[in-house]
Amino acid sequence: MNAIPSPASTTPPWRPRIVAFFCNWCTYTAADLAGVSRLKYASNVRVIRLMCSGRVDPQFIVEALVKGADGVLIGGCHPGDCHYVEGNYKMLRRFRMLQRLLQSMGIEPERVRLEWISAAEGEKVKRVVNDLTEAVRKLGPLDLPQKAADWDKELAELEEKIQAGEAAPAAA
Amino acid sequence: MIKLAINGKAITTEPGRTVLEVAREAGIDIPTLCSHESLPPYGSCRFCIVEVAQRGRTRMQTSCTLPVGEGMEVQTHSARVLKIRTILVELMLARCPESEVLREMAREVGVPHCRFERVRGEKSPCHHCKACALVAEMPLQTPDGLPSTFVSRSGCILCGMCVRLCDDVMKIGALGFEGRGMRRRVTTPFREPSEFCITCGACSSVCPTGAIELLRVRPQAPRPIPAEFELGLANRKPIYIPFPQAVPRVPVIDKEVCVNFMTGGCKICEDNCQAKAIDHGQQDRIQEVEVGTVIVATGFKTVDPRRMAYYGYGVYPGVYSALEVERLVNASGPTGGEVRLRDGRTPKSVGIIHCVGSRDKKTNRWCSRVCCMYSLKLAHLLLEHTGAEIYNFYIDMRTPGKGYEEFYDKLLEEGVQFIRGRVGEVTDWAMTPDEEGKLVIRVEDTLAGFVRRIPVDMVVLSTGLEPQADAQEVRRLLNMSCGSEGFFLERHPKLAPVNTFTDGVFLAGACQGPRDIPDTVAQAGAAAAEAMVLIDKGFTEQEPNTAYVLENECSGCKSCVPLCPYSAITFDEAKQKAAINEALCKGCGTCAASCPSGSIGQRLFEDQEVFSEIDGVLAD
Amino acid sequence: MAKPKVAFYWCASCGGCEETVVDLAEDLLGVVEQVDIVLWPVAMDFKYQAIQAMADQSITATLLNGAIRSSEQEEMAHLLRRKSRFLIAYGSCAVSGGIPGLANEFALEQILKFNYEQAPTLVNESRTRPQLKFGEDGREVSLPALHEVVRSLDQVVEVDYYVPGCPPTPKITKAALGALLEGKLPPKGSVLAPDVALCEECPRKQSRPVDLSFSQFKRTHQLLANPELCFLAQGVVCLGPATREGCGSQCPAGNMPCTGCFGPTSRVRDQGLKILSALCADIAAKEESEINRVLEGIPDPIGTFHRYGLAKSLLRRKVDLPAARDAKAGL
Amino acid sequence: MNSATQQTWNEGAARANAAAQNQRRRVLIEPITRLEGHGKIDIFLDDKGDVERAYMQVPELRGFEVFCLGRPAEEMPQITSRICGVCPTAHHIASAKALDDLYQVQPPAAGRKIRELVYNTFMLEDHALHVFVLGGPDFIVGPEAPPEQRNIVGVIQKVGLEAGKRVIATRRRLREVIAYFGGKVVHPVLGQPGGVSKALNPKDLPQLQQLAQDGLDFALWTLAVFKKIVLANPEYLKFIVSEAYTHKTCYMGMVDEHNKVNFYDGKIRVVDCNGSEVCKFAAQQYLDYVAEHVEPWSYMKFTFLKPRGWKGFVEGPDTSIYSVAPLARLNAADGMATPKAQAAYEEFYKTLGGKPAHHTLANHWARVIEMIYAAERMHELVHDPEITSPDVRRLPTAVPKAGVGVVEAPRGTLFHHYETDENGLIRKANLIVATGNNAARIAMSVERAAKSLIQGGHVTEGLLNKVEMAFRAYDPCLGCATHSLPGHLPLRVNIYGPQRNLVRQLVQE
Repeated sequence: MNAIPSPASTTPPWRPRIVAFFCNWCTYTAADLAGVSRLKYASNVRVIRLMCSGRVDPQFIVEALVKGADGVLIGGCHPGDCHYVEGNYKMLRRFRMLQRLLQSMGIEPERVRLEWISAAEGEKVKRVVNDLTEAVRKLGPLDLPQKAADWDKELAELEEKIQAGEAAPAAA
Repeated sequence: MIKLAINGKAITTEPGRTVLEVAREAGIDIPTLCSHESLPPYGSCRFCIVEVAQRGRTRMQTSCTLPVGEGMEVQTHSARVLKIRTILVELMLARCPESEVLREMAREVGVPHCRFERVRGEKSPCHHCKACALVAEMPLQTPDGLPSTFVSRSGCILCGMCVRLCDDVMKIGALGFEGRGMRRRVTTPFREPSEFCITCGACSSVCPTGAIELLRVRPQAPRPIPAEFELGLANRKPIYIPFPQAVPRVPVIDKEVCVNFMTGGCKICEDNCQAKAIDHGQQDRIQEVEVGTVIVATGFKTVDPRRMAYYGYGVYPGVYSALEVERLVNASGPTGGEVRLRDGRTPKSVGIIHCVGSRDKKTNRWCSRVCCMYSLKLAHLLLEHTGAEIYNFYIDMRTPGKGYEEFYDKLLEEGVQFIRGRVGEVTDWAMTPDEEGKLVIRVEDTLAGFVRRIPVDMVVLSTGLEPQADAQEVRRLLNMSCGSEGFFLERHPKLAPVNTFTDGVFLAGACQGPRDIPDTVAQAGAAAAEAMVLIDKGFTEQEPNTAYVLENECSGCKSCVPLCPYSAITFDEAKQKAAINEALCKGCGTCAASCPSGSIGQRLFEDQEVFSEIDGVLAD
Repeated sequence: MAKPKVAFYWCASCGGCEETVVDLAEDLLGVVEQVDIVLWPVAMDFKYQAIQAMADQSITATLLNGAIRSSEQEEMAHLLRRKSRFLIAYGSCAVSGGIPGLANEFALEQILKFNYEQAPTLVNESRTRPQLKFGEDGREVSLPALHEVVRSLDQVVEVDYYVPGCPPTPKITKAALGALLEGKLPPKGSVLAPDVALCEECPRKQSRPVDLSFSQFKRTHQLLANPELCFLAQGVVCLGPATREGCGSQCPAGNMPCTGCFGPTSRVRDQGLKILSALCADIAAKEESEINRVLEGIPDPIGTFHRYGLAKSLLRRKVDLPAARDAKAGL
Repeated sequence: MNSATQQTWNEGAARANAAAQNQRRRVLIEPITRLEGHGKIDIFLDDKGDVERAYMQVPELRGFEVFCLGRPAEEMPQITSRICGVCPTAHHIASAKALDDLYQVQPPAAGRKIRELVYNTFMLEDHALHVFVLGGPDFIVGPEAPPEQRNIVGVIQKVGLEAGKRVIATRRRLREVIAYFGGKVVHPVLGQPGGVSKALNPKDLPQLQQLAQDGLDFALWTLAVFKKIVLANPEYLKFIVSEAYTHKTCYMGMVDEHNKVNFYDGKIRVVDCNGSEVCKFAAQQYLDYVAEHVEPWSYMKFTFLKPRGWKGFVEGPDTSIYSVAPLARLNAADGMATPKAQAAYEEFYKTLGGKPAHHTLANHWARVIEMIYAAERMHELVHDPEITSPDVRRLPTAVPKAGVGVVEAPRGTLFHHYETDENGLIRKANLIVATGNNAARIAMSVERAAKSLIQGGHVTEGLLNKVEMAFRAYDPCLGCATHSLPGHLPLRVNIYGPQRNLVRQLVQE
């Protein structure tokens, strides 16, 4: 149902917005590497550095979506390589459950991705970011702020009435 | 103490020793064929017989079995002794007329020829002793098909040393005696090739007359042990010193091949070690050492040239890896610095192929940095040692070090040939007569602009550097990162080149990336200095981004406790709240993300801060 | 001087909150003596105009329970907001949408469709549906329209204080009223309940091992719960760690786990996501397949983690549902 | 509660209600306060000013059946109890029974008995509330009495302060029992497939036995009061049996194997207006007998007997409309399972001239009789040696598919019907709440009252109370969501003239 961009985003043409939470020790460094290696990847991603993927609170992911992100990427160290022993596993477990929850809340699981990217894999950062951007582009905008606004339209009517100061018993 | 005299020479010694030992110590030579330091005295050859006078009585006795006694007067070369030895020699010679050892002895004791030689000629007067008949039965040479240790009359003097060594010392027992009297012989059970024999060679090495042909005891060639350090260009013994400059310079025992570890026997080396330093009982031990800092200098390994089949390594004996050549030209190497090919020839022309397993998409993409220079060095040495025609096949010459370029010029002057181009293949397929019996290097000379075939006797592959095979385990062990090529990753290429992502762990040398000795030494110094700083300070700096518990808000649900990989979170029974030990906390923030009541914060990464970041990045 | 005026009001609620107010018993009387109840529809009738005629802010405090689901409720919320100095969201529904908020996982149309077309007991060939305006030879009767979205009170009007719980206990109700009357009020927007999770006061707290990790989650009907042992230690999902205390851990007393009706602490934005984070991170498994197997034990994440707070959760509502039904279409 | 506090309670109560009355006097209209549970009546007059049509509207709709989808079945007792905060126990237990059926597991004796104990406790407590605080005052104080006295205060004045104390204290103690087993009294948590979550600690038993005794005394006393005040008064009796409050419909109620009234378990029995059995079925068969009809002017659906089909709002021998709640239960049964209740039962019909009784207002009396039964049943249960057994639950093993649970809620038969997948996740849920069963008859009662009371366009204040009585006798809990606590069911009446213009709007007082 997201295929058509919501009316709000007619001009300028919609570009997917992706918030990325990267582990300081691997993916963040890899993103750096991608940079110094002059690897081009989609500019849609906005990176937030955390010390470990284990620090990624599901609240962060959902908040990002609610605040207008069309997709979220979490980058952690490969299994067994976590700088903090097992933070990445902890994230993995949360992530699996979160995906179930998001799905039942109508958010396509493709929008939120957890990837293992080591400090050396600047190439992979590029690939993953581009993939995700493409996937999100296909899904179309999520644009939850707009949705929330639409939901609350049903309140607007009364608001106006109250502004007009003629609030009267609705029924009869 | 016991006093005695040998040949009039007064000697004082402790009791329990044999006259033979004492005499030898005193520098008096008593001939013998059957004594061995690893074997108890046996007195089978009787050569060591001496004349002993004690308490007015004299008697003849074998000195190897005779314990010293108070007031003994020993004559080792008295007329009587010599007479008996002469007869002994004659008799043995009669049995083994061709034994070099015996003939030598015969000369010594002044026996021109053996009186019993005539036994085989029919002329001599017969004493009807029948001995001749029995002796005649014995074949002079070993008949084929029988085990060699069915020793011919000509070889074995029945001293039995081989049997005793194999049995008592080696604890194998592949040999034994057969028959009695004149028919007595050394052989394997049932005269069959022995299954127990491990071809250790002890028997043949100990045989005084060299009568034992090992291969006949068991028809299986003894397995040579290639010397690792010599890259198989030479062999070594089960007990050996790894390499000349080894520190500490002590021998090691190769458990895989040492007889003692197979049969529990031998230990001949222990017997020979004056210092009694050898202990076969030693066990491998894992020692745990607590340290504050670790310097990782696990080095590199060279590319296995077999990966590049087209260079024919392992196929053509004439193809060597640079390291092998390094040994060949080395004075302490297998050939003592003499450059000889595997077939013994001295090469008249040598081709050195650069960038083998470097700068190559098919193998490793990186430049190994050291190959150019060591190739030049080898070229120089080979020229020096052999005066051969030397060709270098290079892609680019990389001589950035101090004095390196000058060295390169020097070689050009010395007349070493440099051909720019990656070698296509090495083959022994000759197209012209002058290529016959040579290795042909096919290469496109990119300067001349055409493909050349260059016949050489010797090909040297300048193999590149790559990470150790177990680099990944080491990395995990020390919680480091690796670059894509597998070399350990420094924290920052410019600002923290010897640091890793783990505090207190530093890098030195080629484990971090290809580098030559000067660079490595310099880097090692840097790493050591970094380590010293830490050691001197005596403490590590705390990560600023540690987590903390809001004590009043914590409900003590214990959710966080099992999540901490460093056990930094404990449950304070008294307060019934969680508590974080900031010294142990490494600041991953997993607990903060998981505290169900939001009562754990992480400095620098507070929820609020992250939420604001989210707002920020989505602002536009 | 005149007694402070207090109003009780209810929107989309079950009446349990009102029961609780009544269960105050003596305490209620204490209140009655000190205040002047100007509005309590369950207890006494009143005039809409009477309220409307009052000067703004003239009601000291209004305790409003129930979620906001129709224009009338919305309107009353606005009116009372205007007339009250303190508007207090009373009970889970007003605080965070409560159980009715679970409807935010479904479209209103689906609810109507089921009720008037699909219910197994239904006999309705003509597919008749209630009409907002129904006329029968000139006689016209009307029904109020329903909102698509179930809302917590503060999603409609500004709320000064919150009293959580489904229902709130007489104890915290009394405390809240007390605070109001004595004017000992915490900062605006506070929840009038302890800001610590339930575990603190839970009698089973001691029995949870410190090294607990989950190899499976059991559903309540799959085990005979040990009445002494921490539910999490028994592998049963309990929202206690993520839920405010103040209820006196009644459910554990009834040998059932906490389901989170007191809502999150002030430091948590989304109670459900937080407990999810805590529980799942502590799963023992490392293999994906194994992890998934363990997660099977929680087949209904929303109903489990957001039972009382879906309307107020970060996502509020299933995002791919229609924003609003076309009013003209009626029902 | 000591007498001193009771003292303050009563004084306070008096003040509270006085305050309420002051409010009332100023009341003109009431806005729709509760979407769920608000009653609204639109009356249309013809040219003669007589009632042409009266619409009894319930502008409420619950989404429970839908938002239960996908939830684990074992959570249903707790989720569905949120349908009503006044009778959560009814929904809770009905749901638990549906789970027994779903998982094909029968509770062990103790589990079953604890459920029944809790349930009867609840019935007693809830009925008491209605008799003394909600519907009862109409009679105890009197239909003609001024409204401001028709409430608990009026009751106390009439029956005495002690009585008032007793009502409050007893109700309070009974609620504590529910809390003991259910953790919470509002939205309890004890119900589980195959039993209950918590056993009865033997050391608490004496307390319960005492309470059961007091409860029984209380119930009997209530009957005495009712007799003394209501039945002794021929005016009232005449009023009760008056035509305005009589409907000949079918009656539904749950009965045990001897066709005696049972709240917790048994078969559903329906009798027609002549008292002959129309059908008797197990919960699982309810789909064959119960159907719902939709009217475009109300959110509430009107249930009727499926075999007979919907015939409109008509009465008589072959009507498909049936009613539930106390009167219906008594009509549908052959008697009460306990002696004292049985005695009261017999007297009931003797006085009203035989079975079945069609007088809506007789519900109040029937309610008192049920209180006695509930109390007696409690008494039996707390003296049952099995009740303290720790074995209160049996773990389900069967693969769940579908389950139906039925109980007799205070306000009538309550159906919970779930279908799940093999993991026990709800695929379909259908709930028929007590008042839904009564909806049709309530609508009829209201119209009847309106028609018989409004003539020539002459509308009096008294009208409203009369209408309301027709209404309140059912103790309606519309959609079982709202239930007027010490007050009245909010009700507004709009009266439209022939020109369809709103000529009068009244609010019940």
